[in-house]
Amino acid sequence: MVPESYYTALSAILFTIGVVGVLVRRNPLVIFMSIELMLNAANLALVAFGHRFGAADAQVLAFFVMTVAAAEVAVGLAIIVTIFRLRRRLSVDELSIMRW
Amino acid sequence: MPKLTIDGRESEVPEGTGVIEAARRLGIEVPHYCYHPGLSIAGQCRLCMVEIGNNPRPQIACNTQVVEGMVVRTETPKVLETRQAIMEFHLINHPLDCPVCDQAGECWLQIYYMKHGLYEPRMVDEKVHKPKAVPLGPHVILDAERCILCSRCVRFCDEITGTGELGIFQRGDHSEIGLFPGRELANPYSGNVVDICPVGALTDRDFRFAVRVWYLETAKSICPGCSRGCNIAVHSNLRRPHHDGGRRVARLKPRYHAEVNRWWICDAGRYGYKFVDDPSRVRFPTRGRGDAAAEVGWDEIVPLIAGQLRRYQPGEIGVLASPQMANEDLFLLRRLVDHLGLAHVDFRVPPSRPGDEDRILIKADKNPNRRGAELIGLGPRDGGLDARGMLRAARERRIKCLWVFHHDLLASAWPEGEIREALESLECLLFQGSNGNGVRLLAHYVLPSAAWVEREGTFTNFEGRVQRFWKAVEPLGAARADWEIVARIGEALGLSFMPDTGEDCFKALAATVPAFAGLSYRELRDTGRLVWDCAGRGPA
Amino acid sequence: MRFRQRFYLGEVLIGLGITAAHFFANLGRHTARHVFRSKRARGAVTFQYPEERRPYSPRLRSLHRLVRREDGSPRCVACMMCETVCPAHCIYIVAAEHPNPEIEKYPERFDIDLGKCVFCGYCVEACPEDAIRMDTGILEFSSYSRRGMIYAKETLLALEPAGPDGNPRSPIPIPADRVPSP
Amino acid sequence: MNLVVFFVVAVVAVASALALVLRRNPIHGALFLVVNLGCVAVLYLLLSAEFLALAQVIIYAGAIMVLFVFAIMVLIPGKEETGPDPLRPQRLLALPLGAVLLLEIALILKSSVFQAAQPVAPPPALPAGAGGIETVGRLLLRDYLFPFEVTSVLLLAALVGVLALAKRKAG
Amino acid sequence: MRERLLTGNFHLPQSHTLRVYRETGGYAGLEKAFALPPAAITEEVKKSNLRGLGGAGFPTGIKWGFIPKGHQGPIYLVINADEGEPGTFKDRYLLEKDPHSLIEGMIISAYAIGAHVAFIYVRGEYVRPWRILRQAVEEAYAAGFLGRNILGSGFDLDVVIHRGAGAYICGEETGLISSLEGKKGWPKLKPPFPAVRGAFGAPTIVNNVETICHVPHIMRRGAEWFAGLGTNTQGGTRMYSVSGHVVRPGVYELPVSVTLRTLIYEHAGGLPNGRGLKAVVPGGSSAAILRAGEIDVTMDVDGLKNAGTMAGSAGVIVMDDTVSIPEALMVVARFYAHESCGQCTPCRESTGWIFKMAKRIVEGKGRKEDLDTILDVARRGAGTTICAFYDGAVGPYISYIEKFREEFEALIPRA
Amino acid sequence: MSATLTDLGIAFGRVAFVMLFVLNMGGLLTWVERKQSAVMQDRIGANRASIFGLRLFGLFHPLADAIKMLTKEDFLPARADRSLFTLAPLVSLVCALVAFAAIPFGDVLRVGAREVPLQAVTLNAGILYVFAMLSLGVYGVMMAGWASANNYALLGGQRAAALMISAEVAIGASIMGVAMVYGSLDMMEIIRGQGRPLFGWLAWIPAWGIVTQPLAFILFLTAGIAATKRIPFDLPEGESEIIGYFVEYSGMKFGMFMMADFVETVVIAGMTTALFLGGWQVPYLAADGFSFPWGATAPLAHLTVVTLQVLAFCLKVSLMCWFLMLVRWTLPRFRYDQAMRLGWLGLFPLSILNVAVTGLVLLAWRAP
Repeated sequence: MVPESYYTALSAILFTIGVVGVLVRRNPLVIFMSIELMLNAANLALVAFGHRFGAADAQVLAFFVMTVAAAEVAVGLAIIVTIFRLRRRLSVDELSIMRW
Repeated sequence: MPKLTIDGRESEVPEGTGVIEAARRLGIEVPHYCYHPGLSIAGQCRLCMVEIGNNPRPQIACNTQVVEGMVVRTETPKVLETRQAIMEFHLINHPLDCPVCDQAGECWLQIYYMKHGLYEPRMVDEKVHKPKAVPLGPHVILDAERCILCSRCVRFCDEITGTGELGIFQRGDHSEIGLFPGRELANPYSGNVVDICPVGALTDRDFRFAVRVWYLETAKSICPGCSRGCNIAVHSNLRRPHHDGGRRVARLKPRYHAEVNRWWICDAGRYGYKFVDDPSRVRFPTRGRGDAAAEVGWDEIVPLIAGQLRRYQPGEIGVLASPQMANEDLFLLRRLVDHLGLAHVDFRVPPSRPGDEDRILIKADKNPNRRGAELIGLGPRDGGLDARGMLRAARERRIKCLWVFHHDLLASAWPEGEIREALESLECLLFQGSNGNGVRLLAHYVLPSAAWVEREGTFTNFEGRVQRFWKAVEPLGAARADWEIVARIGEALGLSFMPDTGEDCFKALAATVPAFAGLSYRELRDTGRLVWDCAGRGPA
Repeated sequence: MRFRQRFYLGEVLIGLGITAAHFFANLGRHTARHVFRSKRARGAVTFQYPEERRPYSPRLRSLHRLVRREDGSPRCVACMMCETVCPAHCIYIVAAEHPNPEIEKYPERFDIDLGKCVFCGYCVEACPEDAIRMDTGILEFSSYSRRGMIYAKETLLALEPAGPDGNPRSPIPIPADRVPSP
Repeated sequence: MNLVVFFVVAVVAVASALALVLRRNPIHGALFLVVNLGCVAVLYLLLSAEFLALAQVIIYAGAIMVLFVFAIMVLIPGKEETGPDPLRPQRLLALPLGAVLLLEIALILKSSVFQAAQPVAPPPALPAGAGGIETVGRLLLRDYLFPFEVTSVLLLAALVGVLALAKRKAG
Repeated sequence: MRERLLTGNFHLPQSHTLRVYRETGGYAGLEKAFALPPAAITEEVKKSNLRGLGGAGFPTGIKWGFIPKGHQGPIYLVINADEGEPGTFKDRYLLEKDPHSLIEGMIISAYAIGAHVAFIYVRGEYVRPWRILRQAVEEAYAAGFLGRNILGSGFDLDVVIHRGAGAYICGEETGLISSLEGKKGWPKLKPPFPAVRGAFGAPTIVNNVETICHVPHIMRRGAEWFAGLGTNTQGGTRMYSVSGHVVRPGVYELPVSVTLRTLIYEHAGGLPNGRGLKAVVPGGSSAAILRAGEIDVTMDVDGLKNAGTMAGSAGVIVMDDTVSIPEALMVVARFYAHESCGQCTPCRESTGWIFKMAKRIVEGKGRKEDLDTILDVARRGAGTTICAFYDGAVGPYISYIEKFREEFEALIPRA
Repeated sequence: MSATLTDLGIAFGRVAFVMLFVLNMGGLLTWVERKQSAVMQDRIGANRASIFGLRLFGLFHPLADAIKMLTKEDFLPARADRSLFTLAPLVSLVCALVAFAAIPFGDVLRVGAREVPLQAVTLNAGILYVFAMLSLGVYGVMMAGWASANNYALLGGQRAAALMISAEVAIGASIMGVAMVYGSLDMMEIIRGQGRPLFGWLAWIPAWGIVTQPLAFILFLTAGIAATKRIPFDLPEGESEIIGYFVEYSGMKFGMFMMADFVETVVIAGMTTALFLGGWQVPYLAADGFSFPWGATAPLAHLTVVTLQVLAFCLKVSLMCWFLMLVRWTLPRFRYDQAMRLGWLGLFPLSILNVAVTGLVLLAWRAP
């Protein structure tokens, strides 16, 4: 058996990498993917805790997270593509266009 | 100045003008074979028939002089029918060998046949056979079967050169062009009979079978063979490089200039282009003398030469320009010479044998641009040495670096041994030229110049006429126009003036040298401009 | 489109039915032919190419040949009509003076780069001397190199026209780079 | 056995996550993220959450990331990160920040999970097939029915939003 | 008694000598002429309706009038004795039998136009006439009729006899001039006409031997008398050379108003052996042929012109019914093909071509389109050349075929 | 210890059978593709490759192809992404191969005391597994499209992504109906469920998926063909227009893409068989032998029954393959927009409708 703490540790590492990715990168697509990575890490921790306490609810929660992620990605990508169409460039700095 | 109407268009021409010439001035082409504006009127081909006034029969336009109020019609049904009939007669005994005929493609028989022919040949009988492939002289071959007996060649030899080698022999349909017994078509203008022959009867032995004419490209140019500066067209073969043994320039043809050469060119000039594709061409810059010579790139040799020119005192450097160079080259060279403060500059080197000269075109001075060199001022500066003096000084090792353009000094009028000694004594001998010669073999650095057909530029002929020549082919190897080479070296030596094109050079020349003032390539057009009045010895 | 056809499925099924019917019918014919040795059943219209040949049209344009004079020299007069008309620029002729002034010139070199040739037949049409023909019936020529696809005058002169059955009478010329090394 | 699998998978997961952040090429990043997601799916399997593992693959890898890759292919971003970066100092600040964050989490975990968790007796293992679809399904459609339906509304909203964004250009 | 101006002395022995000529009144016209100013002589000749008898039939006086008035420098008179037209041999008789009448005519003519040098261009084949003429000229020089100050009139005239080399085209006036100048006998472009710029660049009058021989008679007996001998448009008599299938071929001097039928049946004695007449060529080979039924025409320039042919050199060639017209055409075509000078393209090329076609037809290898081709070629070429040679050739080409087409067609094998 | 070894051996055997079956079918399909199309089109088809003069109706052509592909130049475009370029065909092929693992090819085989399910991997969400693996295959295609540095390839990759998403939605939704009817996501269970007879007077008909879920069958088959990227859904290739994602591939790398196509065909055929055609079921064959609806029985040994079942499965898969091939060589291709419209406006709503109707029917069925 693998101790659940290992999973939480791994989750922490992945989450941190995700955070750094969001901060460091300029490409909105990559930033987006880093966010996915963070969500994923959170899911992992969730499932690990669920396993630890023998509750399947965690999985349901994780499933909801996935669903939300899917919705978020769809909208996010649509925005990025739209901005790219407008600006012909791809950088988070361009996102300032979204201010009104 | 009689007024006349041709095809409904009014025109006024000088007294004594033929109808055919009057029509030509209006841009109306009356088909003809025997008529040539430079020759007397023969009226033999009978093709130039036009309707004149109320005359019931068409008249030949070449022999009819215009009179006041004349009404000429060149395209009436009657005229067209007559032309068609005459074309049929012309072709009755003309062999159907256009495919093997060198004239095909520039043959007036073909052209007019396509315009005015009957297209339904009715002649089924054996044609008259006459001699074929008869050499008339060193440059011309006759195919009597193809001859339409327009007699232009006969008249040319009678009237232009006055040599009268050719005649028409036999009678009726057995008539043929031929040499008078014991004669040979070897006058210095014999090639012109090929040009004026409207069909393939007279062909050029030099050009025969080399390239089909429809593969040729044409560029306007000036003959570099002597100081007459005959206007020519350079015909180059770029599309079928496997033809003509890889020669790019296929032939030269004269180009009409009313005041310089009219329709003609001498044989020396006509066949004088061979050096362009000659194995002796300098293709790449080299450094090192004799066996040590090694090819190098321009980027490598230019700083080396600049270094050499910097190394010596101005008094130790001599420059020997060439009247073979274009005005642009000479001007840029003068700029560089002035920039470096050199005094020993000259361009005059006497040839070993004086050139021949006649009253028609040929001039004794075999350089195309001596007048240009004089006007631009490439003679010795104050206290500077002339060419001979430079070589003497070289022998005495007072001049250590000599830059020779084109000249083959060893083949000049001066004693060869003395010159060789002088050249061998130099510490640095630069040779710049299109073809190798004795000087090249002794040179420490060799710079390949583009031949005149490989670049554009201007020459100033003996009477002071500046005439433009255009580029016909790409330079061979790494060769560049002389001015370009001088410009690159000048750039390395800090010369500020940097032209991009020959036209830039000429602009600067026009702005600097008074004789050329106000000139530009646009201004020169095809016919050039007189800048020096020879009689008055001053600007025209 | 009719209403029924808008439901693609029905049409699809009909189509599948047709092809399936073909499949089974042909399968039966093949079986009859191969298993029951029936001569008549033929499940395919295929010609088994190298063994079976479709007869060539008499107008077939095949490998070029140069027609010879009686003395064996080329009939070609090096007029360059074919070289000029060739849309693929695959003919290379160099002319030279013929000793007989009636003939004027002959091809010192006459190469056809079959790697470029498009077999349009314009050269044959253009030839005023009927000196080039595309009637050898040879179609299967090949080479391992581009150079090998250039057929020289001598090779082209040696070729014979196809026989009355349309089959080549000359062996297929083997380019130099395909000659087996000894 | 499972431990070995865990470590191998964990290392791959961390490596691919790092690669995602460090690789310039977004396509590579996306593919590494797919690898990472696959690893996490394997970890779910180890945690006997079979349904979630498959859902992870189907939804994340099969749909979301395909969408990502598709978007990248459409946009073909190439040089956007090679030019001068006006915010470079700020971005470099992320590294120490990340380190601090990692440290913080590590400390928290150390204090809470590792300390407290250790003595806790192993919980009653999930009933057989707990990670299975039945369990999850029952939870989803009974206990969490409302959130489940809300999710579908959320998805619908996202769908409409995306269509609105995409459609505008066509007009 | 019919007037025989030119041939009147032919029957006298030694008629070619100065002695006989003077005895019959020769050189009398000359004295009369010298008494008149030159312009008056030209007027007289104009009034006489004398027309050129070499072939073209151009009024002689008018031709003389073309000499530019007040011209400085030499003017030449050239006598065309290059009698090459097939079927014509009248000048030969004149040269052989009465050369002095030519010389007298020349002196008067030269005086009239102001020429001091006159050339006689004698056909190369005429060796005997040439000898006799030379002798006559020497006699005239000796008698002071030629040379300096003729008969004390102060008029100088030198005569040069030039022998041709046997080219038919040198009978054409400009061709003759070219030949005289030492060049190839090629006709020259007109304009300028010889009367303005002729031999050696000088104004030149070229006249036929017979024409010039008439001049002394006009001088002697007056223009009115001379004009009265002929028709309204042509004065005097004419020498008709009759050859072919007649009983008495020869030269007959008759008024131009004589009809062809009279000439053949009365003077020449009709056809021998009772054969039927098939065709007549009335004016040398260049004239269009006439069928047997067309011979009731007067033999003057205009009469024959109206009959669709021409008086030409008045050489009448009679053909009986044994003659094959296609063969005759072939022979004529060969003559023209052989004699074409080769200068103008239509003539040079088509005479040879037409001969080849005619020959093929005669050999039975004709094609049915050949006849129309010949007609078309002849018509298209007519009038496009420098000289009248081709127009002369076109006459027989067209008339032979048009008038005897069925004979030609009979020779052409049916396809 | 020995038990573990035996287990391992059995597991290996299961996997090996599946691998051999799939790979051989895939290889054979290259031959079938040529021959079947030829027979359909009145041709002969490939028949030249021979061994010692033996031609066997061109059966050696797949072998010859393999040799050819292995010996051909392995070309790498100058600006290609080297690693992705190499990885892409592998991903494609492996995903396709692995997908088959969850498809059972027979019932439980009893060897001594052991019960061996005839299935490479036993998963209680087997359908989802196959589904997941199929969807991963598209990465290979997209990677290839991207890595080739070729616009046509990129276009092919993009089309593949779009097509895959639209196809997968339909596949997933149509499977749901089946899962609802048989109440499981486990393939084995679903197949067993199909062994039961229908109700009432229709009891002589086995309750195969094609009977209970006819609409789902059509939808699944259509979407499945789309998932194989073959005609009529060959937009990623579009050999008449863009050549597609593998335009830059040569040699065995190209061969792997081709193989992946055929393996996917086998997988779809296997899934169709398992979900709609009763899997390994033989009508009226129970675990102990045949028992016909009219009462007759023919008891059979366990091994015979299992063998019959496996053979039945193989036969059904082969027939499906034949059918898919028939479709591929009959129908014209869809244009990109047509395929998208079909997927999103045709298949997807219909499958949702199918789920709804199935649910209602099931509710109505079970309510009383």
